Amino acid sequence: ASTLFAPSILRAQTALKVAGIHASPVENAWNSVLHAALQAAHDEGMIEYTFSEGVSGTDYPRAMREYAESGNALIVGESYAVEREARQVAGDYPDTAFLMGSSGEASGDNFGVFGTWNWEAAYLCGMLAAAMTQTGKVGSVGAIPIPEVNMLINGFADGVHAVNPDVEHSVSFIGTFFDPPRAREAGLAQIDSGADILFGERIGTADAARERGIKAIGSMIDYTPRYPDTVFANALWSFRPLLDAAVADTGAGNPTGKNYTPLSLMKDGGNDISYVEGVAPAEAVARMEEVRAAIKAGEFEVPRNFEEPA
Amino acid sequence: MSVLFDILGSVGMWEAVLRIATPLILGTLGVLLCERVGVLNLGIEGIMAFGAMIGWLTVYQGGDLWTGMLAAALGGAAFGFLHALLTVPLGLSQHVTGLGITLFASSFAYYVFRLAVPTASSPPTIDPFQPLSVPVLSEIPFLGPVLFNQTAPTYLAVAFVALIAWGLYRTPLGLAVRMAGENPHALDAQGIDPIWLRIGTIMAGSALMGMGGAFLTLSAFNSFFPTMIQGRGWVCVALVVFASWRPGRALLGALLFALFDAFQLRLQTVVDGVPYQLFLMMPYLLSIVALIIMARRARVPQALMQPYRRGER
Amino acid sequence: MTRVLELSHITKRFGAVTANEDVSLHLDRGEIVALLGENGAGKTTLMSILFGHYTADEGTVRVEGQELPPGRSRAAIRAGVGMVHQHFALAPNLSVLDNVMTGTEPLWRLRSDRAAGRAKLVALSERFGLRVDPDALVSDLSVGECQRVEILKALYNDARILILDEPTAVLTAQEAESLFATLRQMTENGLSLIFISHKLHEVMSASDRVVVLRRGCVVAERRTSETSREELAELMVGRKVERPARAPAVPGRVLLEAVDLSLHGKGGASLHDVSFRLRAGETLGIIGVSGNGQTTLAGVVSGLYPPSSGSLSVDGRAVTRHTVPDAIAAGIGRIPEDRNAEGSIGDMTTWENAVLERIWSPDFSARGFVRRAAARKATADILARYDVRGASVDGRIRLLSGGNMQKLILGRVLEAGPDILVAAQPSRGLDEGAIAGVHARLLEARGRGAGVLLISEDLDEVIALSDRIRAIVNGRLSPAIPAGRANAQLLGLMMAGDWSAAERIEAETHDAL
Amino acid sequence: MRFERREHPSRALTLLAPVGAILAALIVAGVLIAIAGANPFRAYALILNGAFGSRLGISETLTRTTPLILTGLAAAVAFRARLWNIGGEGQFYLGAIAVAALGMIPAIAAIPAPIAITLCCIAGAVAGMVLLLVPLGLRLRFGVDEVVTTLLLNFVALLFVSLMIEGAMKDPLAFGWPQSVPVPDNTLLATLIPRTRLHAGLLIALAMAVLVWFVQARSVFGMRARAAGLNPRAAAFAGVPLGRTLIGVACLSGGLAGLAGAIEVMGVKGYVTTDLSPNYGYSGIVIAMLANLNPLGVIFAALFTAVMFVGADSMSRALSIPSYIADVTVALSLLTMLVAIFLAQYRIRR
Ligand SMILES: Nc1ncnc2c1ncn2[C@@H]1O[C@H](COP(=O)(O)OP(=O)(O)OP(=O)(O)O)[C@@H](O)[C@H]1O
Ligand SMILES: Nc1ncnc2c1ncn2[C@@H]1O[C@H](COP(=O)(O)OP(=O)(O)OP(=O)(O)O)[C@@H](O)[C@H]1O
Ligand SMILES: [Mg+2]
Ligand SMILES: [Mg+2]
Repeated sequence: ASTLFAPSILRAQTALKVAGIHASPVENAWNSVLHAALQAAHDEGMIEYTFSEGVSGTDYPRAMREYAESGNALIVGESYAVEREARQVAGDYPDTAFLMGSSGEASGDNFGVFGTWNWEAAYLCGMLAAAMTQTGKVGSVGAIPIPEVNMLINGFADGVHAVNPDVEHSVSFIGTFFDPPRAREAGLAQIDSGADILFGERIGTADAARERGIKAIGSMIDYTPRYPDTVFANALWSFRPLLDAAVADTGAGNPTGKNYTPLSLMKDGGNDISYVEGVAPAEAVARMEEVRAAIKAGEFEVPRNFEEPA
Repeated sequence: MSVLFDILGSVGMWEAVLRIATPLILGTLGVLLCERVGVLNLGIEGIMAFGAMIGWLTVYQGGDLWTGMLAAALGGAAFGFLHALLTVPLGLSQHVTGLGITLFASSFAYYVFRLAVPTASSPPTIDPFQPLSVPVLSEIPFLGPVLFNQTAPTYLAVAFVALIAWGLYRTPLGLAVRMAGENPHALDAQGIDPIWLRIGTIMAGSALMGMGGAFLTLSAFNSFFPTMIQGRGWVCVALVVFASWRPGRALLGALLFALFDAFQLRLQTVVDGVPYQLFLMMPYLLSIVALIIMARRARVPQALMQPYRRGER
Repeated sequence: MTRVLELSHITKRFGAVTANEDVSLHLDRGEIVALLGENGAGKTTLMSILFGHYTADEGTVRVEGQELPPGRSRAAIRAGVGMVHQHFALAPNLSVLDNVMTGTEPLWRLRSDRAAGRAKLVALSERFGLRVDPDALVSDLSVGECQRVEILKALYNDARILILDEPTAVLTAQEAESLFATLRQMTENGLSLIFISHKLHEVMSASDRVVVLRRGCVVAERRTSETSREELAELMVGRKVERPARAPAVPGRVLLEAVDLSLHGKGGASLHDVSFRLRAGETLGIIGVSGNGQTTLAGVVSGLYPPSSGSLSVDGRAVTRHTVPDAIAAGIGRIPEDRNAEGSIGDMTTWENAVLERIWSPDFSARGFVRRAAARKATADILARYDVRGASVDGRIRLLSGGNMQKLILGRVLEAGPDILVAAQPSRGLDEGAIAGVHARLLEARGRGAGVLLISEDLDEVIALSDRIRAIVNGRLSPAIPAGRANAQLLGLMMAGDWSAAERIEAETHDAL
Repeated sequence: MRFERREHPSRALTLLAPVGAILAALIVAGVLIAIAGANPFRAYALILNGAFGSRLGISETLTRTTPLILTGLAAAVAFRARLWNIGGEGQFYLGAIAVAALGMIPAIAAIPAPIAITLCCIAGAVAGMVLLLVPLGLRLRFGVDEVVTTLLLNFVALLFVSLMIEGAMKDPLAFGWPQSVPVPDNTLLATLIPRTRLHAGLLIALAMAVLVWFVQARSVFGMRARAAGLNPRAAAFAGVPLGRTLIGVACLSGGLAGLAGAIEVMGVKGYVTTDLSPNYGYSGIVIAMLANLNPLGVIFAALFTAVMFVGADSMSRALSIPSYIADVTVALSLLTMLVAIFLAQYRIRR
């Protein structure tokens, strides 16, 4: 864990002590979204942020307890692998607020949860992909088929099929959340089997695409600067709205034991597509923009499908 | 069935084989050297992690790619020296020291990495080795792109196989190395100090392991992150037994293992309903089967895992 | 005469033990010096210092007038010293040529000149009559051949001074004889030799001069022509030693009977239709060149492996299960061929080694747990009764010398009061004093009515201890001859597979089977 | 320079050496901490405080000690007999998944807790045994080196667990997250200190250490196992049934590692995931060696390792330095400890 050495004078007196516990290294896209948001809030003086990364399931509850005991007001992290124990810890420390990435429900007054819902953006990306494939085949590389990952990949596939039902979509899972070289190999395998647009739910996929000179779509964070000629669209997810809400609730003494996920919706600014102008055909972009506007206006709902994609 | 042939017939897969095999080739050669001189080196997993990190960091800080490779080799050698110091003159248990080195080298690598790159929000990247097409040869259909369109370190790894085979079987030094692994007393009786020879060879082997790790960050991929070795080092330890401690067979074993891996990744995209874990298990299970087949023919270095202390019985 | 080697005032201590104290020794060109002494007298240590394997605490080594730097084998080799170690220093997985060439070329040379190496090796082996196949794997060689490789290794390094540490301990009489003939020839070629041996007849026949060490000090130096076996034995041990004499046998009932025992493919040599009888109160000696099935025969009788066919009965009862505990329970006591590799577990304590083979008996365990007090008491008794020196009940057994280890093994076997005793190479590597002790114990067991199956390569020993003698050749047993009719020549014929004379004698003596 | 074994190492040295080792490890770790910009002396205080300074610290340290004792015993038992079981990690996971599988049988939830817990322990131990018997069988039958096979089987076991918790044993209520169905409440081990994770598994582990010590030091089996390990040829000559003895050793060793996994599920987590073990299996090997393969020593070696980790991990959070320092500190202290134990047994001579 490293504190950011922002000059403390600049910091507001009321800066909330917030701890982040990351199960993966903070380079992992998902964690990096949280980490970046927390860091930004720290730099703004809104919170005082410390974190641990690469915390295994066995150590996770201890880290939670330690941070709770050392006076953090809000603890942000992910309880996916430790749902039961995390709620137990929250029960043991009722004065600390918890905001956990979780597939489960909030619990008690102080255990809030959120999901990673950028599937709407993935749907929009799929629409672009369908218009661009030459081989009629697109591929996704995922981590492990858990509901949120499934939803994301299904969202992408639905977007593809909404534009062209004949395009084939294939998926491979790498069996772990963080192994970029493996994701890259999986991507290459997809390309070898004919895919010419890759949806990289995991980092590493775009490297395969770049190597073979095809296009790729990123997820969670903006991969375009990193792969300028390869990644033409990203299904972005933002943690800031969630964090701000939780910090506000904590600061105000409101109960935080609720589900913050809705703040991930596109209409709340929680997820969105970013794309490079001029790559996808103009009419495809136009059609996509229509749907995007509809989603934002609440007129169109992208289907949510948590089943493992075939 | 035809799907299988499609996969096996694709250039991409075979190209991937050589690429996936490269770190395994380097690591296996490293283990092979250590074991040939009589010392088990379970530190490989950590040494590869450190090599991956220090190689990448060197390039990230502005060094060129080959300087990165060199740094990885030196870093590997340094941990090899530590392992050698503990297992050779002190004669500590080689399993335990090796596991200790793995824990130390990997956590040290992550620590240094995090200190050097404190606030990354996506893994910082470098420009990795690019494939180097060998003129003319790479034009050969199928074989050309598979064999002659790899990155420089891959060619280097294959060259090391030949070099080490030559060294072990054709030079006086190689004979001494083999003797140290078979009977250090005999070597000592011929006036060569097994202690120094073992230390030196372990360092050389560990340097290769470090380079194997660096291949992952400098060629196979372009950034470093913790836990990236993912058991590749352990696989090398198995491959050496599979290879009966011979460099040529080590190359074969690494290629075979990589073949399974490349194949299963591609199989996954076309075969439905079979859990991916079964595919992932395949290389390990097949390695065990191979070990059973090879076990009778394998010639274990007789002094493997036996510390040599002068004048102690 | 030119003095080629001079050791002056060598002292060497290991912790509290002084292995060598103020030892001075010299060697002239073309001379053969025998170094004699009890187990642990410091012979190997002294030679190791000369060879640079150990560093002396005090004293110097000069070769041809030049002082050798201490602790540097390489310098010793360069100066022309070659050493053949007590325990072979060979790599079994490598070829003869590899073993010989290791370390002989500059390490950093890019190419090993194997053709030249082979030529040199072949030339040497022809010149000195030491035949070996350069490409054979050492693991495929017999002990005698290994010995030759060891000597060739030294010669290959252009040794002018050759040191042989117990070179004949594992050789047969013939092999030893031809070895000494070769050595003799070498001295004529200008080599000088020091050899260590416990076998007085070798010392008497092969050396020019004898140096006797006792407790690390030189106690005597004699020209061989001016001394006798008896004097040397006494000088070595510090008192008069005599091997015990054998009283006439009083054979009783048949204790052990083997009928058509065969065993194939157990790694070692196989057995073919081996039949013999062993009676109470007699010793049956089995002689043979190693590799002919002696070890296998001992193993079968000891319960280590079941025969593939044939039967074995003990005291009239057929043995159906061939396991070690069964053998021991049936009253078979076993003295292993190799006391370090087979007879003891170096890192276990003396008491554990003493009771391990009978740990299943109610004397030493109850309900799966070891009766430590009883076991330690029994061990203490053995140590006292069999005069095992240098051992403590709870100390690691590794620290025992060969002779004392053998006494302990004898103790643990004989204390169980076995009816049958299988003694394989019981005095290998032991000094005169220790041999006399072992022989006395074996005769004592026979005297109280046990049957002794003595398996040995030492003809003197077999003649001295046995009532009847058979040879084993290629897994087959020769006819038995009474010890009274045995002589070196007859036994040599028997070991070579020529059994006509033996058959005649067997028929004459009517001592069928 | 060479090393000469002391036949009777002095007691003072034997006690002082570990202290020196810890000091050396802390000095090196201190340099690394200083490089990260923190004060090493504060760090030392925080390590102690993190491991012992609070109810939380003590309970966490002991919670972590529990599986380490068991995997340490597993390695010690096997290594004594020169059975190089590097597969503790895989055996741990199989033990864990076996408990989860047993827990899925409805009848288990209906029987009294002590019986259910006993059954679970047995299931875990048997699963661990089976995984070690495979490589042992390969060694006895084909002569395959078990260092490599046990190592490889770790991956197979982990993938098997992953297969199970994503397939047949997946918890339908876990939101698709790959984890096993939780074990029934009556199989959960009692908490020793309220509002902490410390559970009755610690007592089981301690009891096992004493039991294993007794078996090793006093039983015929223990003596035979040691003999078989130290010199198989001589052991065979003395009538030790090598195959059977090794099978017994494998059962004990694999069983202990499997038990460790079972207890971790029943005491800490309640269900199985693929990150149940932060290398408990591998750490066990180092712990066994620190304890000189002595089962009672394993308790202290495990405690030491847990203290170093929990303390250093907590320190890294308190000082905001990279949390990897915890593993660095543990690794350093293990290595220096090994050297210290060696030096206490040998003297250096010129
Ligand atoms: N490596 C060693 N460490 C400690 N002490 C040793 C060592 N080697 C020899 N000694 C001591 O030196 C003494 C002499 O041993 P050495 O091996 O030279 O006897 P030896 O005369 O060769 O005996 P043998 O005839 O049985 O071969 C022994 O009593 C022993 O105490
Ligand atoms: N490492 C050691 N430390 C202390 N003393 C030793 C050591 N090794 C051997 N000794 C001592 O050396 C003496 C001779 O040992 P050694 O093994 O040479 O006997 P040996 O009769 O030559 O055996 P063998 O018949 O097998 O050749 C013994 O008194 C023994 O106590
Ligand atoms: Mg000697
Ligand atoms: Mg001797």
